[in-house]
Amino acid sequence: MVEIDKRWLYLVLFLAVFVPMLRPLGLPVDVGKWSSDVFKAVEALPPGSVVLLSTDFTPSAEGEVGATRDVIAKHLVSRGLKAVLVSFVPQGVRQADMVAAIYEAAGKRSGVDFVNLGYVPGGETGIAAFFADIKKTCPSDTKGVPVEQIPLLQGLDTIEGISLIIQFHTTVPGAHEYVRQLVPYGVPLAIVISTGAMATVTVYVQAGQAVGILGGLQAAAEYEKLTGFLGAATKAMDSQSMGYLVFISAIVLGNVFYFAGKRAASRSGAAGGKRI
Amino acid sequence: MRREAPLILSSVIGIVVILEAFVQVPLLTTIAKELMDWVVILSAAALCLASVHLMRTHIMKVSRRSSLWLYSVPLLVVFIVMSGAGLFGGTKAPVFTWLFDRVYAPVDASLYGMYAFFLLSACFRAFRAKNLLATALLVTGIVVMLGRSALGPMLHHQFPTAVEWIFDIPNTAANRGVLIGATLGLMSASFRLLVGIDRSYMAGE
Amino acid sequence: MLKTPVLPFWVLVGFFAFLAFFIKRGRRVDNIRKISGLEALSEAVGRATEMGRPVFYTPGVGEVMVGASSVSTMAAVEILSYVASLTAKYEVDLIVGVSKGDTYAISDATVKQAYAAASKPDAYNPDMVRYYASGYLAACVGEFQRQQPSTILLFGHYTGEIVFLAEAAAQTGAITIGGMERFNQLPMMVASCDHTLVGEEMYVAGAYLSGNTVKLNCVRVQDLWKLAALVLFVAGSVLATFGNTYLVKLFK
Amino acid sequence: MSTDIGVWVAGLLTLATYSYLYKENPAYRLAEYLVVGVGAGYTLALGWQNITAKAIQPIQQGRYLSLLPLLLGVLLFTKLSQKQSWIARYPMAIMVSLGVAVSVRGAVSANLTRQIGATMLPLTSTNNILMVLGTATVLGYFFFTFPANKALTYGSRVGQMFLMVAFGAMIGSVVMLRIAILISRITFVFGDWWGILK
Repeated sequence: MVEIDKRWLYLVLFLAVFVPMLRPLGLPVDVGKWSSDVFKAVEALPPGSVVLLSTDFTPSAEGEVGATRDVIAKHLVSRGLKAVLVSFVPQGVRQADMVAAIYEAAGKRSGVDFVNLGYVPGGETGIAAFFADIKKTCPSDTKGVPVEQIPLLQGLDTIEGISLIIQFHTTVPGAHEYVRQLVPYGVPLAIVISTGAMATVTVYVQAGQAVGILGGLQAAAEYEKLTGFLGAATKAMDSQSMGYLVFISAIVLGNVFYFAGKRAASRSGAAGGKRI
Repeated sequence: MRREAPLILSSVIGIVVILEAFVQVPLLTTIAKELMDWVVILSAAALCLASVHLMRTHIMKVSRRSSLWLYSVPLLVVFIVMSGAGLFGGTKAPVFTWLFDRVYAPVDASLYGMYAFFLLSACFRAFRAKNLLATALLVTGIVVMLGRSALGPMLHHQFPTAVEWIFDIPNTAANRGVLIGATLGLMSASFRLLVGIDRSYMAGE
Repeated sequence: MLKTPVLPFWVLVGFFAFLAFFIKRGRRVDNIRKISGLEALSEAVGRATEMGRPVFYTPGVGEVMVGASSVSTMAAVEILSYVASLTAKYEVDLIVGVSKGDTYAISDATVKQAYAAASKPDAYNPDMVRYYASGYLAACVGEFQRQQPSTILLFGHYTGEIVFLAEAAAQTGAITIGGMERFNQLPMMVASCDHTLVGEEMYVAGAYLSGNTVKLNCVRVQDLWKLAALVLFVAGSVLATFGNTYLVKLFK
Repeated sequence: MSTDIGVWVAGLLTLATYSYLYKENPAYRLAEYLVVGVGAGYTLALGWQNITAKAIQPIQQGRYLSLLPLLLGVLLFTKLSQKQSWIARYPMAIMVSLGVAVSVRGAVSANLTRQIGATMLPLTSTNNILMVLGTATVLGYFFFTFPANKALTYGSRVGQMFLMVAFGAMIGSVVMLRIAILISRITFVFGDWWGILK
């Protein structure tokens, strides 16, 4: 059997992952329906509309939905949309800060163009209270400014003043609680979620309770393509795709070598066959 | 007696803990709760024993200058510094966290990052269409890889659906079959361990 | 007095009663299906003897005292006992790599016992069972390269590291035999090892290797109950097809 | 490029670890021995915390029952002696029993009865039929003591097929995760440390 030194395989895999990080290849990203639905929902909003970003995710989900957070924030800024930031998970406040940073970097002002209302405890009950009366549930923003002095919140009493909700689901409370509590209000909801948990929320799109889903890094890359803000997700997708190609080529090559030199295969003959 | 007494004692303890899961008796719950604390203490004691063993082995290596003894020196140094800092300064001591973050964590994370290379090597060797079974492994492996990457949908839009199906049906079925068998095996082994049929760690005299 | 659901309790009691009955009756059990991984085990130790290279054994990363891994770790310890008796008999070097304190204590006692039982207590050496703590993976793969064992045996409870461990073992050219019960990591072992004991096979290993009638009777009971489980869920499915959900509710 | 010594130590150890991919060498060995030492010290410190919290503090507060497990723990150390090592059988037997008991009490319901119940599906769709058939044949593969017959042979053959499909699928599905982790490691070395990547 033809033996290749496995170290060549390692080198090829390393390069396949590393090179796209240096120089993104811009491999075509196939945009799914759910991602484009979210994109369209944002595009359809007239400038000046208020979007609620509920960053209910912990740092451990950063790799999966962090890129989505960034590209959505950039998209909102570019469309001139205002953002109310809130989190129902304690660690989510830091994520909201990162959205705020993107707004600030674009010269937007806290209190006028965006506001970070911080953490709201209480899980699903907290969500219900927030929907019913935003200002009562959050007496001040994270900078300590009382809600009465925040221009953005004037005229915004219940969740009905919000044009679109973008919720980052990774834990409890999350999308399920949102969907349940949103029933009386009918505000459109978009869900950002990790790939692994996607299957649990697809029913909401089918039932019309959510406008779309952005699942994992793949969706972030799709959104980056839609908006033109190419970033971390696009790069990572290139690396991922090239990595996959290496794996598949290795398997094909392994088989080619195997059939080319079948006779000499006796030693590692057990490999891949019936070995359980 | 040296064999039977510990066995009988431990069997009783085991049965109490098992019963507590199924029977509603307050006394049993109290005892079982107490025993659960024993788990923590005993496993910590075993850890101490293992650590003593570790130190003894490496001190021996250094004193006998046996092969690789030179590496045992840094091992002993970091072990003593780390456990000393942990014991006296608590787990928030700066030395403790520095060694953890700057020595342990990067090596651990790097090993974790190396899995990809070894998975590649395993795929290269194992995914060979030698017979029907191996071909089944190969084909599903490739289908899933394609379906989970951005490449699959480019080839055919049904790829992700096919992957979902493989996980929902054949994978779940196989998982269940293995699980039911393995659980019966586990129950049987537990019985043997509890009544002392399997006692390789203390058989003989 | 019983907590709901009560079914698991009666299943457990019934199963233990069956075991006790079959053990008491003590009939011989023949026709054991061949398990290639276990057949290969003594051969693999024999190979180590011929090559004069050590056997490396690891009972995994499981803890004896943690529920999720306890029994599979103890099953690995049973196999270790058999392997240690062989290495004692053939006077082959044995290295046992462990990562947890309690597993270390039990493994060490087991190896010591096995050497004593083989009348080679002097051949036992405390350095045989090595405690690597959380440096387990790094240390195991390091030892693979340095010691070049002729046989590497991986049994017990593993998590993600198995893909690295098993493949690094295979790359040394050693005969590798593995066994575990966790389904989601099993495939990596199957991909890399020469032989793999899947799920229940690992729990049967002790009986299979020892040929002990008592233990084989336990395997017999497992088989009967497996058959019962099979009949039950097929019956439940057929009933459900015709709208009768009695069994489905019972097993919920 | 970073000027933080901590990043340098971490970075050098990262490279030392990756050098294993080429071959086992002194740099890797040093990283290996260091990680064993630090890891053992770390777990020991945590273990000690547990002993303090679960035994020593309660005893100081007059809960003398906690002396019992502590004593058992101390008895474990008789293993180190030649003559008295039989005493260690008490703690060891108890350790095994406790672990096994905790293990088996949870397994019956979650992994046996509920799995059997979940497999009872109305045989009205191809998927349901495949599910029942798959579970049955895979289970059939694990019959050890029945005399060989045709049904068993063919059944377990089909079961093996299901197993292989499942194994292939799982191997395929971890590829993405493994690559993602590799990406984050490369980002650390070339981004945080060397500053080549942004």
